[in-house]
Amino acid sequence: MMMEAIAFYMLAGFLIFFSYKVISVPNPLHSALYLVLTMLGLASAFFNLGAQFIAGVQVIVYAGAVMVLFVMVLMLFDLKTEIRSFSRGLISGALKVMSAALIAGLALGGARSSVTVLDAPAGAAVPGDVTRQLGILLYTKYLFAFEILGILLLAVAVGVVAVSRMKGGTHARH
Amino acid sequence: MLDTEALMRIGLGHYIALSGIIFSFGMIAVMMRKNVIVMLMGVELMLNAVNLSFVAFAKEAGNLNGHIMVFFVMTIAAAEAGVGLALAVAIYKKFHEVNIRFFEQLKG
Amino acid sequence: MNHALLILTLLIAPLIGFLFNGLRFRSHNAYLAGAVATGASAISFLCSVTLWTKLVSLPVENRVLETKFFEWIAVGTLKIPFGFVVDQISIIMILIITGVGSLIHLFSIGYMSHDERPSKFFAYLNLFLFNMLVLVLGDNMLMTFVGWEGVGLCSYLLIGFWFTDPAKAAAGMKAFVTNRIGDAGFLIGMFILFFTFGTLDYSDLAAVVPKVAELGWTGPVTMACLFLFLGAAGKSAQIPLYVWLPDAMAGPTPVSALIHAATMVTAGVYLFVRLSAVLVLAPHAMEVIAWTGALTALMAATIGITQWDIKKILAYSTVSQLGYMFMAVGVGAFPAAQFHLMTHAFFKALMFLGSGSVIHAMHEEQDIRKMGGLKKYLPVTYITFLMGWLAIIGIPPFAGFFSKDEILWQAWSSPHGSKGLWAIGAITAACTAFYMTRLMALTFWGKSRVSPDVHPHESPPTMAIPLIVLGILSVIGGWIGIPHVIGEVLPGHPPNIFAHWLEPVVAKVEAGHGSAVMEWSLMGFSVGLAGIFAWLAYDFYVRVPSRPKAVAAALGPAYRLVENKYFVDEFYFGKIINPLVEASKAIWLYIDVNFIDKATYFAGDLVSGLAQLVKTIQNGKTQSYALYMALGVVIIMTVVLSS
Amino acid sequence: MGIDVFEIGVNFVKMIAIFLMMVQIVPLLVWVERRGSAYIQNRLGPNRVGPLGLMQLAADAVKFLTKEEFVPKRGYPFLFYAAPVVAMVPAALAFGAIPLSSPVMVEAFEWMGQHWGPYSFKFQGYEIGIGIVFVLGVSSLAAYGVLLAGYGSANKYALYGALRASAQTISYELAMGLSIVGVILLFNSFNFAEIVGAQSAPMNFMLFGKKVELAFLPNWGIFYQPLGAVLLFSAMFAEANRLPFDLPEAEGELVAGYHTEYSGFKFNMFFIGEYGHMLVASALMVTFFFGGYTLWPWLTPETVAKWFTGMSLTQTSLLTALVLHGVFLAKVVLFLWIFIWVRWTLPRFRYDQLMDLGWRTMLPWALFNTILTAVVILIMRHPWGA
Repeated sequence: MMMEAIAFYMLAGFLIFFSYKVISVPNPLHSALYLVLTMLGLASAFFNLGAQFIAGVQVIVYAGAVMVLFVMVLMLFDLKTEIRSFSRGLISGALKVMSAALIAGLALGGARSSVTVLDAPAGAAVPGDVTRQLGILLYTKYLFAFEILGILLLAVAVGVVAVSRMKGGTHARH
Repeated sequence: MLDTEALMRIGLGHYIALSGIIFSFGMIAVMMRKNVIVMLMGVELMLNAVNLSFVAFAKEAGNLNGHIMVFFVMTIAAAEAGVGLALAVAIYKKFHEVNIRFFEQLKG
Repeated sequence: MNHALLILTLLIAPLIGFLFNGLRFRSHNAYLAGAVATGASAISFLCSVTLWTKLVSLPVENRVLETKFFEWIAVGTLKIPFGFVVDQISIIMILIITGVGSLIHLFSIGYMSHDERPSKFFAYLNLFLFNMLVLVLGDNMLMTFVGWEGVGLCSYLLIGFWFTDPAKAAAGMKAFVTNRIGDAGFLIGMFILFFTFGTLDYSDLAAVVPKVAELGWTGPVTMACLFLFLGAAGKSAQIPLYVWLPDAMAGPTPVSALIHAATMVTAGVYLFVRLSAVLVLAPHAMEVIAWTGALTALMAATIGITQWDIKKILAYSTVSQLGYMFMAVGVGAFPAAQFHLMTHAFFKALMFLGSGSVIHAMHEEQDIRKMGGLKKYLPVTYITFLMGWLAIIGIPPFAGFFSKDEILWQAWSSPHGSKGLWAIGAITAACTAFYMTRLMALTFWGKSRVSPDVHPHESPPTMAIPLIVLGILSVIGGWIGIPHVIGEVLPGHPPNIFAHWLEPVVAKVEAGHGSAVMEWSLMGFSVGLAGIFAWLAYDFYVRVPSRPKAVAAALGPAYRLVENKYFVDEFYFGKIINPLVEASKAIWLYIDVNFIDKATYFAGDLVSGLAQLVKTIQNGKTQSYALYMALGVVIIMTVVLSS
Repeated sequence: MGIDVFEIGVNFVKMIAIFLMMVQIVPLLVWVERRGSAYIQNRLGPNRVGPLGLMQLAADAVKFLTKEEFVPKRGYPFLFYAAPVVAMVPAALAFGAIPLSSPVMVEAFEWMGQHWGPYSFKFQGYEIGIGIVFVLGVSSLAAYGVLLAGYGSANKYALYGALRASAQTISYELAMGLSIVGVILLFNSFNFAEIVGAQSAPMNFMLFGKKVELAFLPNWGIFYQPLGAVLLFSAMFAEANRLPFDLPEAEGELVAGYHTEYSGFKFNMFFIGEYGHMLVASALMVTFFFGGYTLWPWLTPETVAKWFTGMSLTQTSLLTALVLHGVFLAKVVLFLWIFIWVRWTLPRFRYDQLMDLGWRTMLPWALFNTILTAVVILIMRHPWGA
């Protein structure tokens, strides 16, 4: 119990620190690297919650592929530290921070007020081999959604190629 | 008066709270940063926060529907990142900067 | 082996062949690609034969093998299993598809051996085979539609296979776009059926639909059948959507044989045979189908008389024969339609392959005016083509005679038929005899008009073997469907095996009226008519080669009308597409610009006047919008959480 | 990590030992590489320092440690320092998850007045249920080491090298992941130990729902997945940035690629990372396709345990584990030698050829392999006869 709580609070502390850093550091590349750390922290949170496969996919997809793309693009851009990282406007800025804080507060309050949920211990475990069951569920009940997702990815791939080959691009043939 | 007992028993609520905090950070990035790529990172952060709550709910409910949702969200997030970066590259090629204000005029 | 495994192997073999050849699409090795593709389709054929033996061993009233691999779509009440069914109808189709398909694959090895992208070609052929099998084996309309779209795609890819030639690429495009119109009809028909009956499963439909009775024009069943017929007209090249098929001859000749003669274009006929239980409840739709089929048959046959391109003639002949099949469907003679589908697959595939052999021998020359007297150069092709010719013009005992005659008799005698339909059918038969004989005469008989620098040569064995096999089938293929009246007088009284085979699964139409004497005399009449016209064509083109020109001149405008294909393409462009464009422009100018735009400008001014008040919110900054979203979320969450 | 102090302690020591083992193999590999390349190129190689030149390793180590530490002035010092570590850690993490031998059983015993055990220690750094996903995940992080090095050095050659390297890594990761899917389907598991266990048996498979056994061949993955093995091995070359895929370094164009600015021990850590990747690649090849630490029918946990009958369970299982570990190392060394052999034999690809190979040749074939395997397994495992 105690160990679990300590582990959780350490993880939560790291996650909050890193995600704060993502939005606060001026150099976008540093943001991206902090985001990688956040992703890895989330993967370990998934692992704690018994979702090993999702944790692995999180590392492979987010940390290993998506964020590498971000970092690569940022390197290509050669952006020096920005003079102004944040958008203008004192009032709107305050409003933005306030609304974000309100959402976080409401989430916290919602979690806190539903006492039964908060008090429930670590939750009912999913019986058996999670990965295997995940596969079975994905290819039976959610088969059609899965196929549609495949078509979405295909469309996105074509769209991205089209956008990045527009005239003047690094791959333009002329 | 802190309820130490409730704080020490890690349950769904703790994860939801954590997810809410990360989500709000992502929101701030989207609303306040000027660099489009950092805004995209904010979007990723929000999606990840939601994923965390999905997994926590799945654990609570004792079934795997939440995991499936996370799986789908991840796929779509990867696609979204691809599209977003392609647009950012296109903008960069034109203006040599990726400030969000270049996205505000919807013409070539 | 278990039937589910057989069905799976049947489907998977061409798919694996497609993947294999598709992955090495840059390879130039026609023999490896062809061997793999032919092997894949041969495996499918073996599976079909095994399935057929299994089916035969089952009791007559329960001849059905079905398998559901998994639940594909489950949304609300729409449940679509990924299921396949082999019964009396689909077994015939898969035997034709894989059998004739294997022969055509074999033929293609020789035909495509000098091509630049043989691997791609065979990949497409195998993909087509897979989709066609899905089409005919699917146990619900959506599965059929999956295959339907798949074969459409393959047809497009193969027509435009030599896409570097803009005309050929355009032909592919035309086929694709024309088929889209038909597919919209198919979809609407499917929607109507699902909306009305809540199911797309063939067996459920057959069970549910007969509970309704409707006689009007606008009932759901009639409307569904008419829309489905639009789909079938697109795929099976009927009026008004037949225009793509003659242009589709731009593809390699084996493609024309497989897709545009033997298999894909018959999908529409198959669909209605499969849905016979639904169709018989919509007599109006049947009437439309019968007359459309008959008119298509006549029109295409007359156009065929005036064409000079060997493949175009065969294409119009295909359209015409498909018209026959739809006429049979329309008069409720479903077994006859299916029977003609089968014999047509044999002899038309044979003739296309034969023409491919001729074209191959003549170094890509397709104009029959530059041929003639080829029988001494191409003996095998000539003999087999002769079989096909005899079969298509309906000379007993060749295959075409039995099936065509069955259709004509049904058109005369069925309660849905009429004398008019029969008359059109008989005239079409005469035209068919004329133009096919003309083709034979100009290509193989008479004096040689081959230019001196072309040296025709007989094709290699990979091309000759399919010709021989199909030639034999064109002779004997009809003997399984010998009509009752002929069977009675023949020794051993051979029964009409084909009709008996299909009897349990197709809808029954009340027996026709008409005596055996009548049937004999009609049969004699049509054979005689065919004979006379065949002799006439022989007389025209071999004995007195100057006569055709004189006749054409004498006929004048009528001849030109037919020669220019009744100006249908011109009509479509001049009277439908261009007016549509013009009308759109007019609408754009008068309605859109002058009326709607002005109205919207006014409304816009009004709104923008009002918007001055709230303009500051809509400032075009993405991040402000994000802020509004966030505020909205805050409000909603507050409301939800505080309640 | 364990239930009591003893177990935790042993597991901890084990983890460190396996990490050290990985690190110690690297100098040996360097020596083999230099001697091997010399052998291939018909020269002698380092042979002066110590017997067979073996002391060269120690000399190298001293050299690395005493070289000048150089940090580019305009670079990012933190990233510059972090990069070598980030390059090395994924290889070490991945290596720790691969089972190196059969587990060691420890019987219950009494020590310092307390009862301990019984225990079962896995012969690997740590066991993770979905080991394959873990290994794929951490090895996908290797790209960051290169990227950080390139960015942190503030050097255009380094940056180009880093961009090329990361593009290459992402491209080949797809083919690598897909080529493993066949094995996962075949052995029906994400777990290394289960995969190795399935391979220490005579060849057996389902043929249309009936079990067939061929007693003259081991049940190795290579017999079912030759295409997958070739694809995985090729992709591993690219992942480890080895020739013929060493475009990120390409000394003719980019001086030394992403580690242009590195010297001394930091450079050495990149070296360890690269050789660590080779080691992981070889270990994965052995585990997936060549029976892991077993060699049916002679050397399996059961047969080797029979050699030591009469000893206690602890001793038997420890000795068995050591013997089988030898088998594993022997196989791994074979693959390491192939890595070296290829490097000194094949010319390198041009960059566009490399991308073409990854996306347009290996990826489609890996997809084909996956689909084919899935279909065949579906057909073969289905109980058709029933």
